[in-house]
Amino acid sequence: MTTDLVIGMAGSGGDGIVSAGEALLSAAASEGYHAMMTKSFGSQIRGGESSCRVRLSTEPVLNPGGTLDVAVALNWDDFLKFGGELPVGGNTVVIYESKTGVLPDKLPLTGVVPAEVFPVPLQDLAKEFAGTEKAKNTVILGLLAGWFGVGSKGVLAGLKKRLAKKGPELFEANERAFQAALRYAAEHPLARPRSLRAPPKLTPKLLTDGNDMCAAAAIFAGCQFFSGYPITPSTEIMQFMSREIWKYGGALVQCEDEIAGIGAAVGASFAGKKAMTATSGPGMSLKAEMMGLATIAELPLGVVNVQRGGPSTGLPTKTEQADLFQAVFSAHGDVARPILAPTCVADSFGLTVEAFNMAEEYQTPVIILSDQEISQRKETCDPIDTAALRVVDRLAPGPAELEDYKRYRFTETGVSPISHPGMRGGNYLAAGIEHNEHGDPTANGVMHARMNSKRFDKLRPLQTRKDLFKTYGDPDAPFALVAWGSTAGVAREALALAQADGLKAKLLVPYLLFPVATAAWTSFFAGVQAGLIVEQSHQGQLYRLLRMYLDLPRGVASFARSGANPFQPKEIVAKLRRRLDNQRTDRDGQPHEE
Amino acid sequence: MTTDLVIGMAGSGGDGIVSAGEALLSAAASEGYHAMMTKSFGSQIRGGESSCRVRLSTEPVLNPGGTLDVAVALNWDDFLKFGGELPVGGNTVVIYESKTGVLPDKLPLTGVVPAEVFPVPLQDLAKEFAGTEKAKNTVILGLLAGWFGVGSKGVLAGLKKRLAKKGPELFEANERAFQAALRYAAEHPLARPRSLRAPPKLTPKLLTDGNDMCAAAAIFAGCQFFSGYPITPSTEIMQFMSREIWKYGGALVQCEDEIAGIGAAVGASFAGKKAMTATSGPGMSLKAEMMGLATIAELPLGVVNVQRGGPSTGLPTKTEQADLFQAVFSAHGDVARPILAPTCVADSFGLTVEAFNMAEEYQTPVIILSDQEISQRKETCDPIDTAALRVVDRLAPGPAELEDYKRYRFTETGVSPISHPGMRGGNYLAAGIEHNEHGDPTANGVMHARMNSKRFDKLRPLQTRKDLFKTYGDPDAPFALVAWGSTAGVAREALALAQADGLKAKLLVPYLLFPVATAAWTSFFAGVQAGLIVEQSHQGQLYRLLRMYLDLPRGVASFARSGANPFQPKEIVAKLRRRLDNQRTDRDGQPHEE
Amino acid sequence: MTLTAKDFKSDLKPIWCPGCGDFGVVQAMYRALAAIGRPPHEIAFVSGIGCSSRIPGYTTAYGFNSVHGRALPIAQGIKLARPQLLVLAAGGDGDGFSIGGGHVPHAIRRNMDITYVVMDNQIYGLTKGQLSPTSPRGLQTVTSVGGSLEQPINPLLYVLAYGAGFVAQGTPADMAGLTAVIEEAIRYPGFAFVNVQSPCVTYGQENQQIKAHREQMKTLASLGHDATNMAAALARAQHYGSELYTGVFYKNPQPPQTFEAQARERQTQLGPSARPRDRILDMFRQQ
Amino acid sequence: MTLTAKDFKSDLKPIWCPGCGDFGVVQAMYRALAAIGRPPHEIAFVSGIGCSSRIPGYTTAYGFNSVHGRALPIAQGIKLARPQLLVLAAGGDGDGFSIGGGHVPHAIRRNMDITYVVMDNQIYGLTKGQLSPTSPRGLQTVTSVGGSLEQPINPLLYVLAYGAGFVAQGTPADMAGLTAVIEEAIRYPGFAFVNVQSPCVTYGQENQQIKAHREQMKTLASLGHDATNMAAALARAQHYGSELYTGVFYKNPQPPQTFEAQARERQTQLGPSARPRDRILDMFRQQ
Ligand SMILES: Cc1ncc(C[n+]2csc(CCOP(=O)(O)OP(=O)(O)O)c2C)c(N)n1
Ligand SMILES: Cc1ncc(C[n+]2csc(CCOP(=O)(O)OP(=O)(O)O)c2C)c(N)n1
Ligand code: SF4
Ligand code: SF4
Ligand SMILES: [Mg+2]
Ligand SMILES: [Mg+2]
Repeated sequence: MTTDLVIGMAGSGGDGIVSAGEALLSAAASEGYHAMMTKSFGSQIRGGESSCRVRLSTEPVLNPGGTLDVAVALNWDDFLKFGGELPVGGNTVVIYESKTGVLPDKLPLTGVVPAEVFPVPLQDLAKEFAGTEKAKNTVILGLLAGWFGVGSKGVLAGLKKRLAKKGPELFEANERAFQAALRYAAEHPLARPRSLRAPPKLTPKLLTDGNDMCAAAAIFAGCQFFSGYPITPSTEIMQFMSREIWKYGGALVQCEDEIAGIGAAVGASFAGKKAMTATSGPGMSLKAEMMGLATIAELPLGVVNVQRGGPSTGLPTKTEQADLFQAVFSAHGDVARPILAPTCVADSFGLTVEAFNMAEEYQTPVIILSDQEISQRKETCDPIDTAALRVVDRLAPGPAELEDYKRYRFTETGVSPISHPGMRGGNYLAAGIEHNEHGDPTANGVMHARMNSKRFDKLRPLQTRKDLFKTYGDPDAPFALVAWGSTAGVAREALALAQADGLKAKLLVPYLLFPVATAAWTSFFAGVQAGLIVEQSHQGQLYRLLRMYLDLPRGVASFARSGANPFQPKEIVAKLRRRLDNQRTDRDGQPHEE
Repeated sequence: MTTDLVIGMAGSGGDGIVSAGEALLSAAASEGYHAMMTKSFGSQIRGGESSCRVRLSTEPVLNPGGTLDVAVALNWDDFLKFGGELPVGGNTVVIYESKTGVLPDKLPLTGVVPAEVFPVPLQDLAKEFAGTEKAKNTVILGLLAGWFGVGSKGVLAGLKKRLAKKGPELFEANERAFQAALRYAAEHPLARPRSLRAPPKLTPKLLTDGNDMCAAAAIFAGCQFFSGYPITPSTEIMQFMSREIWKYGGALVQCEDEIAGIGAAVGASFAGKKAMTATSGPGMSLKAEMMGLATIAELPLGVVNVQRGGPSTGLPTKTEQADLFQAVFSAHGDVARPILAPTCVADSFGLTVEAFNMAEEYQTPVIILSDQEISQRKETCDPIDTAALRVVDRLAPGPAELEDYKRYRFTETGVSPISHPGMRGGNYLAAGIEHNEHGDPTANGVMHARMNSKRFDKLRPLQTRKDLFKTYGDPDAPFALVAWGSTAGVAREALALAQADGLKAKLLVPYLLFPVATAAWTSFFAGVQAGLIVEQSHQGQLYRLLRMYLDLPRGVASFARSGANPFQPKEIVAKLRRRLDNQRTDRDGQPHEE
Repeated sequence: MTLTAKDFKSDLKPIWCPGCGDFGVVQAMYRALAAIGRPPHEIAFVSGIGCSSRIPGYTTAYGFNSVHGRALPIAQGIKLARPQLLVLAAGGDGDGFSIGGGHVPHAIRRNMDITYVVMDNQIYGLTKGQLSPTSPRGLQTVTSVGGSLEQPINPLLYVLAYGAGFVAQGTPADMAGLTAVIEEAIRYPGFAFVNVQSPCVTYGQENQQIKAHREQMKTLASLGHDATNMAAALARAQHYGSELYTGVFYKNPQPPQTFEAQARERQTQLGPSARPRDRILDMFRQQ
Repeated sequence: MTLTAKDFKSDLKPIWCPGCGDFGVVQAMYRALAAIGRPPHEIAFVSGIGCSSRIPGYTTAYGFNSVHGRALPIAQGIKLARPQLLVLAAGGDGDGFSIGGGHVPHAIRRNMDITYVVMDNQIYGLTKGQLSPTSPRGLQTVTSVGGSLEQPINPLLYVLAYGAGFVAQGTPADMAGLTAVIEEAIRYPGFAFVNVQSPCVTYGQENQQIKAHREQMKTLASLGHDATNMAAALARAQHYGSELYTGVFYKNPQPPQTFEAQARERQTQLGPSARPRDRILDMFRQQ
């Protein structure tokens, strides 16, 4: 019996590998497991190689996992194209299509001897019992149910529901294929059985991906306007909105480009509505000028950047965390805007609500800096208590204020009550030009300095926010990890590993990346002797950003590498260990950065 | 007698104040003085208030100066609109139009008693001797010549040349007005004479502004392509190119927007030509995506950003240094490009040539980060020895290499020989998508990491460049100033003041802002106890940038404020002093940043 | 309370050069708005950047003097977010047809009820006299020292090709006519475009000044032009640059439904199927 | 050495879906280029981003698969920098007329000798099936779940209004015709536009597939269309979306001078007045 199972499958586009994964995932969710699924495709638009990884566990799943427990290859050519994304190890059970003619002891896996190998006549079983090759993926699901005890109930229930419209025959054919596979598994038992333990209790789970979660949160937070331009891997947010936003009295417009995408949202915000745009790196680059406009005009705005591999078009379908610098610094002039980064599907909800709240409270664009992995992976989540979440609306001017309305009145907080067209007496001129308190254009240096201060000072309260940080492990531990975004899930597993390994370590996961909340960081780093800031970018962007505002302990270094090369918990621990050794031998030197 | 004279003049648009300034400037240049002129206008497009400051000296002029030695007001309303830009002090000689009816002891200058005050019937003198009010500005020039000994020869010689085409009458009328003013000055002598000393020797000077200097340098460096979109204060670069580039076999296209502006230049560079675009903050924001494309495609490119007040449209006619973050960090993904900042008109030449050389050598866009003040102020410069400057061309593949050409071949330097369309055998695919050595698209994480490393590593040699830094003062001094761009000229004067004041201080002026050349910085900061990084931005952007890559001495702080509020040498010294005091009383605390 | 032109004039002093055509445009705007009678706070007036784009600040409406070329995206966002507002957009020839040119066809095909006024002076005024997309071929400016090498664009023909429901032209040389077309444009229930030949006295060409306009002007009405005839409109529009026609080139006699009206329908239709906001997550629930 | 279609085919394996119309387009391109006879290294082929924009990589020319919507600015830079090159640009309907739509009129009015091929499939292929600017009104896609609310654009009418000297349409359903218009476009000495109805088999509409094209197609030649008649071209172009006309809509019988030819003239004329590069600073010398 095991508590955690990582299954990787690959085939060619028509093989239905991904829908098998989805069926397994939702079966597992309905059976009460925690589960996560990621997909990966070749560059072919259709019909190329495709793969998925499904991780199932009785404990919360923090990341897609490393080496596979179970590898399913519909053909070896396709499987091998995924290389490091589907790593087979000495502990892996390999299941593959026997039609490939590959002998079990001649698998094309260099330097690896899997634990067990099963060539299975997948296609033949499908044809024989379901009457169609297409049922291959149902056969696979049956095998997985038989060998690993996952989805034995859920898969068929799910299939029944999904195929309901197409008449009973199709379902029955699939059911036969499934049963046949179960029998096949029973007849060819694993040498070392490893069924997944039953989940401790059956809590009904939510199942979705980061993009849908983010879009749903926006609606919850009161967003009534979406405008944007499609781009992988953020398009699903617009697609969700296209289905849902109308229901909430809102509207959506697919714009001609990303500039218009944010422009229309800026207009809607000026008109007094909560508005949102979503994009990925290239789109963010195009939105830079408008971000600056929203900043100087002090207009609330939710802006999602689902990071993918860069620079330029880069690696559009792979994840990376290299847009942080852009998030913080893009647009000319002195501009600042809050940057929030979710770390998984579940926390995308609360964090998106937080982003809309911040936008409204501080009258500023806020960037939700997601990444491809979070946004497109599907995950089970425990139910979220929406009643515990507050929803903030922008400060409106009172009747007295509207008698002689100053849109940009200097206030103690730096936040001035904001009107919108339609509000009598609130008339003002919004502009990209520097302005005085009334909003009238000015080129006066003194006024400019005061307005700059106003725009920065109003964000000050964020610097003392501690709630947007999570610490794991012993708060007094001398060894530290920091990780953000999708890397946080790997780091949490690394922390557990390190602790199991006897290391006194802790982990900080920041959700608020900018402004740098010095209070939270300083208290975390107090007493830290050595540590790593782990992130998927070439430059180690968070590490550099922190240095701007904090004096990091000398032993804290960057552990960063380009995207599309996911970290493994083990290597993080190994790196941390090496760091400690360096610290000891190299007391007086400069900190080593890697 | 004096060695330095700061003259400020203001009037309304039609008064010819600015052309008076220009005449004085070129007269002074021809007489061998060092001189500098800045202009400032009201928001009115035409016919509003206008002003200029002219600083003349026997020594090199480093900045436009502070409190005026001579103030000329054609009318007080307009003069006062310039406030802090034309400060009158106890040492100022005030000359104004007596027609204004203002009494000499009732000047509308609060809290200031100028040294001497001369109401002069400027208009009447002009009418009487030249027959037209328009000669008012010639009268002013005559007065300045009479009282301060500047331009007595040069002004008339210049006028003669300029008016040559319009027949002798016009010149003669102006000559009469000038002479009358000279007599007027002789009849109303200064109580405390302060003629400008004659220049030590008459070296023929160059006279121009930063934009023209930059454009001329581009041509010198071999630039044959310019594309861009007009924007203040960079448009003069395009305007220069529109006159000149054709002569050098080059071409110019005024594009429909800044994206096309850089796009066409990227195309020209791909085609093997040295290409350039120039813009200001808003334009840079729009170019972000293309900057990333040029980076990943490894195409040389000269990009000028003449900074103006931001964010957004901001203060288009005022200077600021707040686009540094944008220069370094804009565009998504891990990108890096060299950033060079000139500090005056003269060094704009060599630095622009350097920028083109770097672009060619490292196959990268290079940003020339100028600012409104440098770009639009006119300055005398000593002749530049162009023979001492090298011009670099990109590395071309040899015939052997073209047999099996790999555009992005991994080399030791990270620089791969580059072909261009028209070159047989060099055919390749340039792209924004990540690529392998051949240029073929890839989504492979390992290849991505290697290519990222290549793109960053090739810039490494820049980190050890020391020639792009200038140190002033005692290299071992414990107190330090750092200033870049147009602020450097003020800092140089501040250093002199500090030294005269007995402070052991030095100044570093960096021309290469990014990559942070750690060697140069570290050696400058060695032994520094306290210091200031002086810059015109709200955030203190260079200070923050340095912190990313360097451990600054604890006593080094940021002295930064928003643009359109120029620093004065005195206040820099005062701030440095306060810093030292803080250091002394507050030994164990965190460094104070202001 | 009836509104007069004065009610739409703000206290901000125009930065325009004395004699600039834009003074006439803003005057015509005041008058047209007075005739329409919506109070200023129900009007949102968006522009980009340029001399002309200063215009919203000179009115008492809610103004948005945004960034160069982006008036239309912002205006559409406003209109779609709050359809009951009267939404105006304005700017220069460069703002609208150079940097902003990519937004025009899409604004038109979306057909929101927005009136877009371009103040066409065939030059870049604010940046001091560079080539504009409507500058005639061969024009010498500071960025085209030897003369421009490009064919100018034809804003009237473009917007007709884009399918605009209302296309007109005016000049401040004929204030009554200008006021009338602006008013008619605002009243047109859909996207309306007005090209105003608004002279730049400082950088503009001699033959593009008010005086010249008075001589060149031909009202389309006087030519018997049928504004419901698209082919005739296309034919007349081809003369942009050589003839100064004023009045309405085209007005769709059967204005199609606006985007915002369709949006409203969709909202009404789908609204009842909305889950309560605080139960939106139920859609992700398994079993 | 005469060149054949094969000489223009690269080793890169297309990522296109089996049956995608773009296979036909690249084939036609190979053949047209072979007929033209310029060697691959004298050709620069620029595109934006999209399924269709992958096309330069599948040829042996110098390719530039740039960023979304920016093929034309880059192509113009190349052409002006090195006029002797044969410059091609290509991309999708979204690339060309949505995000890149602002560049089209200006590329056309500059009139460089560039051939621009739009592979129009009325959908966003690469991003998996969102609305494109040429998608018909009411089309249901993942971003227009209830059906699109916008009028589609008309690429043919637009480029005619922009003043393009050569405007044609083709479909891979007629390979000979497609090859012929591409070849003729390349031979046209000025900016040439070819709209290719290139079906997306994966996300496209049923009635926009090769089979349907075969039935819908009408060659303009068979209709007696006079390609030198602009009014006729405008009239025919109006039917975009309802009729599938193929062949040349318009070809200017008197092609105006190209931008690069004028540039060459200017260089020749001004060259002699150049100061030597190393003495350029003399222009700033006082006395
Ligand atoms: C992104 C950006 N690019 C360029 C500019 C500079 N700029 C301001 S207005 C303008 C053009 C003005 O011409 P037009 O739109 O015709 O308006 P006009 O001043 O003639 O009324 C330009 C290029 C800018 N502010 N922002
Ligand atoms: C700046 C930017 N925005 C968006 C995208 C995402 N994107 C890539 S291709 C494309 C549209 C594809 O449609 P089309 O141009 O019609 O080409 P097709 O794939 O249909 O051939 C989009 C939106 C991008 N890569 N860059
Ligand atoms: S520059 Fe021209 S457009 Fe601008 S305000 Fe002056 S006259 Fe009007
Ligand atoms: S998605 Fe459509 S356009 Fe893209 S390759 Fe497939 S068939 Fe062609
Ligand atoms: Mg204009
Ligand atoms: Mg398409």
